[in-house]
Amino acid sequence: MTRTRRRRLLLVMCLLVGLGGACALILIAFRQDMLYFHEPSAIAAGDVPINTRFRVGGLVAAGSVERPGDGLSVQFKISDCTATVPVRYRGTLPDLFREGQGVIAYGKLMADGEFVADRILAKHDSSYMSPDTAQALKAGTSDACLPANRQYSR
Amino acid sequence: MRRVFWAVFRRELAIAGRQRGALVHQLLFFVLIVALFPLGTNTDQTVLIAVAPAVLWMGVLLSVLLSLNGVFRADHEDGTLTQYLLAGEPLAVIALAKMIVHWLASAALLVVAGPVLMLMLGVSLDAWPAMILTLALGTPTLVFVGAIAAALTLRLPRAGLLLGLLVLPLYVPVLIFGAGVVRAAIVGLPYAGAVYIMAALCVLAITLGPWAIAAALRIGLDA
Amino acid sequence: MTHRLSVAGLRCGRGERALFAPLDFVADDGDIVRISGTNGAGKSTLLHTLAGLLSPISGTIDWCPDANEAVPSLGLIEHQNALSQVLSPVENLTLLSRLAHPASRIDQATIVDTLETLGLRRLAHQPTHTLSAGQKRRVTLARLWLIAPRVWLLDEPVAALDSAARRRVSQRITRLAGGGSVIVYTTHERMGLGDTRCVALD
Amino acid sequence: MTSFTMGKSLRRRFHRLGSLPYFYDVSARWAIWLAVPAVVCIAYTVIAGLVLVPPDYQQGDVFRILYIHVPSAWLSLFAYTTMAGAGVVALVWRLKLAEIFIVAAAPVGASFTGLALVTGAIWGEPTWGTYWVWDARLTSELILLFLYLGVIALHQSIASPRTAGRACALLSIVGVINVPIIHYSVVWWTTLHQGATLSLSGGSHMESDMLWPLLAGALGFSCLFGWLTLWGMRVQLLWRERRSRWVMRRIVNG
Repeated sequence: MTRTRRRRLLLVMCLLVGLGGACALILIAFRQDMLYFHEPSAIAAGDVPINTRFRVGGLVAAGSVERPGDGLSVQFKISDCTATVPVRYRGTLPDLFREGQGVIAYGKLMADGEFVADRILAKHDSSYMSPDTAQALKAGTSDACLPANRQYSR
Repeated sequence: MRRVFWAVFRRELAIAGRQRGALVHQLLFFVLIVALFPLGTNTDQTVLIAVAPAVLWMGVLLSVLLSLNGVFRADHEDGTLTQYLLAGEPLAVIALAKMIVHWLASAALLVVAGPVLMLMLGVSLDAWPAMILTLALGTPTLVFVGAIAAALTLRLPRAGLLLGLLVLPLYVPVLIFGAGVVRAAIVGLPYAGAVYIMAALCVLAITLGPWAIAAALRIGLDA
Repeated sequence: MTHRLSVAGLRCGRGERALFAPLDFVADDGDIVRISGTNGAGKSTLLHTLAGLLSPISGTIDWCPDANEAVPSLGLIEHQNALSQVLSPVENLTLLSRLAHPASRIDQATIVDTLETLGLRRLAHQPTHTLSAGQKRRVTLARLWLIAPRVWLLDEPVAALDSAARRRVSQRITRLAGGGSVIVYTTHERMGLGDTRCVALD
Repeated sequence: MTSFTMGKSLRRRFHRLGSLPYFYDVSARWAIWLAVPAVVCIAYTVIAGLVLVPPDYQQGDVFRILYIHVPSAWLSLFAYTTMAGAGVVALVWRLKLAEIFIVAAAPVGASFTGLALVTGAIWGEPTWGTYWVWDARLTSELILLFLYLGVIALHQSIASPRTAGRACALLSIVGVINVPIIHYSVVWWTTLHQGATLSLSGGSHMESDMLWPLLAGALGFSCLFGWLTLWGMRVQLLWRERRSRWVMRRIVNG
């Protein structure tokens, strides 16, 4: 009986150690940087390699959108709270693309600090309201600078 | 419990040692999948580097899947599995021994071969540690999780196809994190977080896997 | 009086279809129970169900355990020999005896001796796939000498054996029953065992 | 010892023969209590979503598809989680009804997952500019669909219903590891897919006029899931027990 009980204890201990270890590893993982993704501030700080493809996400800075030349090319700035990155793109833009809107750009960072995008996706936020409410809100507060992570998950 | 574990471990090791040809076949299969891939593209170096992590990991997934198809078959056909079920010791302990040897005999080679093939695809040496690390952490997860489904489908006709259908969705987390880490390593981004998650999955698979395999064997043999 | 094995209203089969009419019988220590029935009558299924590998469709199986063991230690010899083709008889039997008695040390010499009584000394270290069907059967029956469960379930133990080996196995089974083991077996051959009970499946 | 086994076998017999006919009879009544709220809530959601609710300030009328998309996405995860829970019950307590639940819930859950994927694609085209991206949330939802299909395929390939039920139970438990990954995928990888519309901690980012139909939709879809699954269970139950006397009696009596 004691043998059976000792064996069962051993097995339960192994299970607990395994589960505990897995939990600890997951907790450590959450402390790490889990985003395969860069923000303008990281690019401004020079943490991002040049000439490799990655994604950059942020809000289209107000008043930055220009369409020089034939109208198919567009230049704008993506910004988060602290920094902005100039972006160049040639192609059609999604309907939701507009100033102040969250976007994700796929492309490469050039040596001169300009981001050349080959794909732009508009990210719609998860707040929904009627146009009237939106109007009222806009009148009240300007689009305040939120912490970077809140901007996308809002 | 320990004695039975080692008895099964030694037996499986002896069998694997006498069937070295199977190991080579599996390695060749893996090499072929990866080597055939560039032939289907225009061998543009930037394209190859971009898809290298995915190709390597898919090769690993398929090789492991293929090897799992027969992991319990011989034991089932010759009746050894019945003797395992009747042993007074927990079946999970036997499953653990069996799966460790299976990993050593099949997947461990992939851990070595993966980085070499990665070099052949033109990926720089900087990504080596990430590749080896993720393969070492990912392949045990693949083996233990896949064995659950292999045990469930043991007695079914045309089990091979069904096995793929059941197992590949379960392999998605390993694929996402494994290939993601290698991709991040190639462009020089930090990847520690995903490695920790892979380690957590690996620990979970090794601790809970044997119990699930044991349960699956009992269910699968009742069919 | 409590019996070691009592079976009441037992119906078994794979899936939902029962293979034979409800079965009732008991067996005590030292009993030799012969299960008879035509091909497909469910003899092997019954042995598997008795071993707890299949769940019965209905009815009960009660093993009266000893005071110090939770489950009766149980040996099963199936149609399949439970031998890996690439391993030698000695390697195979080492594992099988270790599974049955984890604590005991059945060493290689004991196994080789047992194989010798069955006329297999020369083949003890050959890969099993080089043996003939009868020789393989003899290797797996060497377990009757090596391990000592309280209950033996034997499915066609002497299939493919020559008459000398058959006689030796029969003697061994009789000796085991004399020592207090319960033997439940099926056979189509004449084995000359002093059956104490006979169960017919229909 | 004999009395102990007798008690056990009696109890087992009670479970097998007693509870299944009882469930079959009682579930017909439960089905009505699920069907009525399902129809009412979904009708309200559809009408409110199409007509009553104002268009979104950014997306205009396109966003109305949310009233189908979000509840079905919720249900796709919820259904799988309940299947895994039932899997534990089926394997630990050997409860037949739990096995039957898994088998019956899998096709319903798969349908909700398919609906979430299709409506998501329809919604994605005008808003993101693409029907499909290999985004973490979308991909993992697709994988969830394959998990459901795996359970269904496994059930179909095992002949013995008892074994099939237990095998599906185990598979659902193993697959549940994907559910948190799907749920957190939007947080872990900052991707195209927006965050949760409602969250327990952060409150809602939705106007209440828009919110109520969504909540009604979620309730309606949940009831619909329960209703469909219950009927699936009744069908499974009849098929499994087709040889037993109680099924005969009910069929003869109508």
